[in-house]
Amino acid sequence: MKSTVFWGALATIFAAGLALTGVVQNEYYYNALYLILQGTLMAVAWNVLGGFTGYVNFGSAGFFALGAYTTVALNKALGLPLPLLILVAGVVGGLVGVGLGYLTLRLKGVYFAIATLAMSIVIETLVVNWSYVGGAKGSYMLTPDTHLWFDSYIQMLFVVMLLLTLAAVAISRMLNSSRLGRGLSAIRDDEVAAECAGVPTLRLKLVSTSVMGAMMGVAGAPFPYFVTFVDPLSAFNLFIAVNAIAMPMIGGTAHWIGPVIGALLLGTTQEIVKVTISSEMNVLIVGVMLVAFITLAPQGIVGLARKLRRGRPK
Amino acid sequence: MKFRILLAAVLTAFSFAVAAQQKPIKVGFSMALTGGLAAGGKGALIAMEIWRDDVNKRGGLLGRPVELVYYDDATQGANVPGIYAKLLDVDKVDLVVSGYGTNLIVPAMPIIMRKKLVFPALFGLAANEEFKYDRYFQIMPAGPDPKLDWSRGFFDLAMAQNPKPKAIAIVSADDEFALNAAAGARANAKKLGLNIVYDKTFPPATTDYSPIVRAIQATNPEIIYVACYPPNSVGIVKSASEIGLKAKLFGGGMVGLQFAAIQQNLGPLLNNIVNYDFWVPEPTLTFPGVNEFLAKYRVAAVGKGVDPYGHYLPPFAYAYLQVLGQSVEATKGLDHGKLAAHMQKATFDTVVGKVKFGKNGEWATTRTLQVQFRDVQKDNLEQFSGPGKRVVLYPKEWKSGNLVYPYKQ
Amino acid sequence: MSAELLRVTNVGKSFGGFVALDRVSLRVRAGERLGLIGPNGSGKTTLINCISGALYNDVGEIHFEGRDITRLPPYVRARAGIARSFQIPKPFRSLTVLENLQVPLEYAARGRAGARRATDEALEMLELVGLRERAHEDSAGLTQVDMRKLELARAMAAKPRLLISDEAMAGLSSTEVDEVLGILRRLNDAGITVVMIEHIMYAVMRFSERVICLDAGQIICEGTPESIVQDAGVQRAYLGA
Amino acid sequence: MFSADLLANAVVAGVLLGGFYAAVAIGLAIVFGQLDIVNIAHPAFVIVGAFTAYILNSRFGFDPVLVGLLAAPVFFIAGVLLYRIYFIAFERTGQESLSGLAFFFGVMFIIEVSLIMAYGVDYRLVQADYIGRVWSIGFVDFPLRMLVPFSVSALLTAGIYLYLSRTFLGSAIQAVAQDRLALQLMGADPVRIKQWAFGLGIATAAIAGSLLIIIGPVEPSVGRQYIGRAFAIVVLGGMGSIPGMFIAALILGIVESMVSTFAGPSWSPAVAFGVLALTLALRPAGLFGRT
Repeated sequence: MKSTVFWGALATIFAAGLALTGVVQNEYYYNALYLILQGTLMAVAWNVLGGFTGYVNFGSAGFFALGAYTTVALNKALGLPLPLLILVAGVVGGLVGVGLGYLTLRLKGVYFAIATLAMSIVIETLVVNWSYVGGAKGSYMLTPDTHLWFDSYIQMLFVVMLLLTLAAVAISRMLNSSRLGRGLSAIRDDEVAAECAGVPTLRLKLVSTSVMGAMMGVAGAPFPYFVTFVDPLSAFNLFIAVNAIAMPMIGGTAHWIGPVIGALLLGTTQEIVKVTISSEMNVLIVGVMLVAFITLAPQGIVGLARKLRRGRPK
Repeated sequence: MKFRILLAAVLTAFSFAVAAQQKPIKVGFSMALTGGLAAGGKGALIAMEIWRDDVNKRGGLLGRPVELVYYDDATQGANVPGIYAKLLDVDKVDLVVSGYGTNLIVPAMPIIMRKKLVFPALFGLAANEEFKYDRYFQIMPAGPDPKLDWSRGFFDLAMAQNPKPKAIAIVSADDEFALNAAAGARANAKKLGLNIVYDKTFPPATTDYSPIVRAIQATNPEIIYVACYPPNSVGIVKSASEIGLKAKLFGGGMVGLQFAAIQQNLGPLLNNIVNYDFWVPEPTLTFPGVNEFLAKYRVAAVGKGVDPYGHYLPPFAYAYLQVLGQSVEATKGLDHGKLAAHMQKATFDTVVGKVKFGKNGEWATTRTLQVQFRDVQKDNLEQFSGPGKRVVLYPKEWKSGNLVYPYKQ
Repeated sequence: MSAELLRVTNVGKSFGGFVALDRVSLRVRAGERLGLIGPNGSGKTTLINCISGALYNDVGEIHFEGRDITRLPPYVRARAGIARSFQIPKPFRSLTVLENLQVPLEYAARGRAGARRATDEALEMLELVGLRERAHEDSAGLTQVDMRKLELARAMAAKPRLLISDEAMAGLSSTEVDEVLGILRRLNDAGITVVMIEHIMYAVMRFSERVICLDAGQIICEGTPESIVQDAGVQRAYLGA
Repeated sequence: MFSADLLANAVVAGVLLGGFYAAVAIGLAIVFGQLDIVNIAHPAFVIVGAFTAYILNSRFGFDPVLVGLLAAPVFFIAGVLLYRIYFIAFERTGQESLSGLAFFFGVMFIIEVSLIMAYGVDYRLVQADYIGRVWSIGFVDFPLRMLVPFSVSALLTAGIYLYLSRTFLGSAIQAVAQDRLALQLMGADPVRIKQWAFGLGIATAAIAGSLLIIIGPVEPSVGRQYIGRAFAIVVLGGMGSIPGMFIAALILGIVESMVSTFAGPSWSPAVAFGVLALTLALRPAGLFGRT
């Protein structure tokens, strides 16, 4: 995709989002869209490390919760405004991401994946035992009265989330289709060979883990305002981690557009299923779609499309 | 065509038929039909459907049939705001009630408050403490000061003994409900000057409870207050029996001991445990309508994977709709301001007895029961359907027996 | 011509109890063509892993152009001018053939690459190894032979001063071997020092100015190709005695 | 509050708990440790085992352990079939690492939701005579509810260990992981060996599940709690070493029990996973692994 087309598309989507808030009042749609966007942002974030760099993170929910709890803690301590909270949550997520990046020095493949799982559990235990942010009891976040020129707070949150997601997509595209992106791909394919080709693998991996961590922290930051009540159960929800993996896998992990497609497809399906059939089906759909896609189309929708375009099945 | 008009004219004479033809009154809510609280949520839904059928059989509300509109929140708070937004903006429901449990009530509050709706709520512990919303009405009979009232009876019973016990252990699971219950117990204990010798929490996903029970025992408490959810309760009761836990009063805030399947499995291990409850089939609590309701519930519950007797939550799920329905009839309309004003001052006759709300939307007086398990036999489900197995000790007006003290296994 | 490019001093490496390299010392002159031979498990690959930085040696030092590189990470060595190919080809499987060359051009050779576009240079190198028409194919789909060529081309794309070729010719036909030898020879003519590890004796003998033979982690002899063939130790190491 | 009595009982409780953990982890020690297949759905199979025990126990009064043994062959077949799918879709095409992981993730969810749809989310329990009984030696108690799972697990571990080290197929399984050449020399087909081993790993889940439901109530998603622990144990035990796995399981059990008794139970998960993270950071090959 050409750069001008890409930026034009982003601007159009954002403008459309803004226009929507002027036309549609119905809060339900903003709630649903918010969750879909949150999923997209998480999927894009996961893919920076998992897709581009080849390190599987099972602990996405931990990073998401870091963002959410940064909001809770700082709101309580200093009463910071939302943009600042998002910024700090990004920094916190990024810093923990750097820590995770150093783990890759010693841990590859499955070991790394398990370490992220362990890390998420350790963070959760810390939060559970940290009474300042409510511990296991959870914490309330009263919705602020101000919501700029929007009709309701959820409209504003939706626009904020849209902006964040578009920014993440832009960053992800930048990482993917550049010299940096080729370096990350080289790491994913063969770390030793990458080093020998002059790729500073540790530095690139640190970039990758910190960008992922920051994006996930950012994704979690507005969450307390969205649900108004955060407890470890909701913030460290396994479903968040699963979606973050499933969406890119379904969409295709190699290309930046993959997680976006996967997230829109899976996220929309989930929101529809939620209000039509039951939520058991919701989980089942994730499971079945995930299994079906990776067995039948291991390169995801993007890979499938590419194959079709080339017209030679392999 | 003529025939149809004629028929319609004839039928208008019957309110039932009118109800059937008029636009229904929609009651919307989210409910935990999957996820951690689904067992309770499904039982609540059965009760709510019984209420709908009962009301519609009598001709509906204001002559209009009642329809329930609900979505599964999957026991995930993040789903709740969207569900209520959909109920209100897309489904255009007339009335809303809450889902089951604090975590699923609270996320609905902002939107409900913004639209100034009456909000009868189902089993949230002190869920209105932060919001202080004046149209929130909690059907769970915790009492005006929910956290303290939750364990007040337990402590009153202890302090009525001679000699008065001195040392107490408080242990709770790391989750929202249990920690609040434990915080209330802690406050009560401090107020009474008890010596808290053990005060710790444990992860809800604990496999083996014997190290915890043993550590408690090592501090030699006379009273042990436990707050936790069903799997923890089962583990703790089993470990306590295996280790031979010695205490004078044991129990308090264990969720799960109210459910028939768990009662059947634990059997005699339950004997003499004192635990909270909200309704038990004791003669002092046979309110008008409750037995009829439970009979219907028992039939409806078969094969649904819910509690077969439904003593704990379902009567209250029925009652919070009764409160709403009675208010609609009393105010003859769906004006939320009038409904709220009525709920704030009226006393309601429900299957769980007379209900009167206090200022913060909680029951004006607590009816958190403390019951003691007695003569429980091994592997017998039927025994819990009737009286005598869970004797009400507190509050005094509902008392059906005396405390066996000290606790013996 | 006699300036020293690489100096390996007393380098040792062991895995658990197994001593893979036992205090090996050697020097490579700038512009030299050095052959490295030895039976399987003699420590050849371990040695070049230590030189390229894929492994760190337990003892000893490695100097490149007079600079101590013993503890430097591989990518720094690559940027300093050490490039290698792998015995088992390790292409970047998700990238195209062309992109495989872009990686070293953009990283290892960065700053030394001149103003030309990386893709043009990469295409040129592919031309050289005969992979030009496959430039836009997925590297994962290449044949074994083409993968070996790609492996070599990728090492070249790092614009090295020292190129270490680890069995680049295994499995190639004799005309292909000659082709590869020609490429290496041309690189050498352009001033690049080449260390070649090879089992195909014909190739080693034809290409090398000097040959070093390793066995059981030690250098057992060193000399011109002709003298090496005569060496009793080499014969014992190869034929087993 | 520190006393010899408390200490002894904490250690015993930890050993018993760890023994049970070993039953959950042993299948993974084979499948993940030996075959390098990241079967994250293993705990979900354990839950299926627990539900099988529940159904046959509540309907016919069968002893849960007996059910576990009876169900093991069925699980074995299920494991073989699952491996066929896995092999065809991933191993054959060299996609196993990332896609394989996601595949088992999906399988886990499908199992979990299917169980929920069939049985709801209610906690299920079993009845057996030994549940609730205690053997005491001096001041140390051995609740049979924990001792039975420990013993069955110890026997299972010993059995698997002997099987792997003493039989032809067993050594072939170990060769699959370590020495492909030896495998070829033995004339064994690696795919069939792996299929057999995977089936064996899943079969142990039937037994582990029956032990789980003896210890406490089970609902379809409790399996998730054991994912981290089971993998931690296999990694700590040195990937595929059966004795190492057992010792690692005991260590984890003892650490959790000691923290619960003397520090505060709410810290036990952090300590347990801290041990894992530390081990991974300092000694990735595990406590007993080959370096």
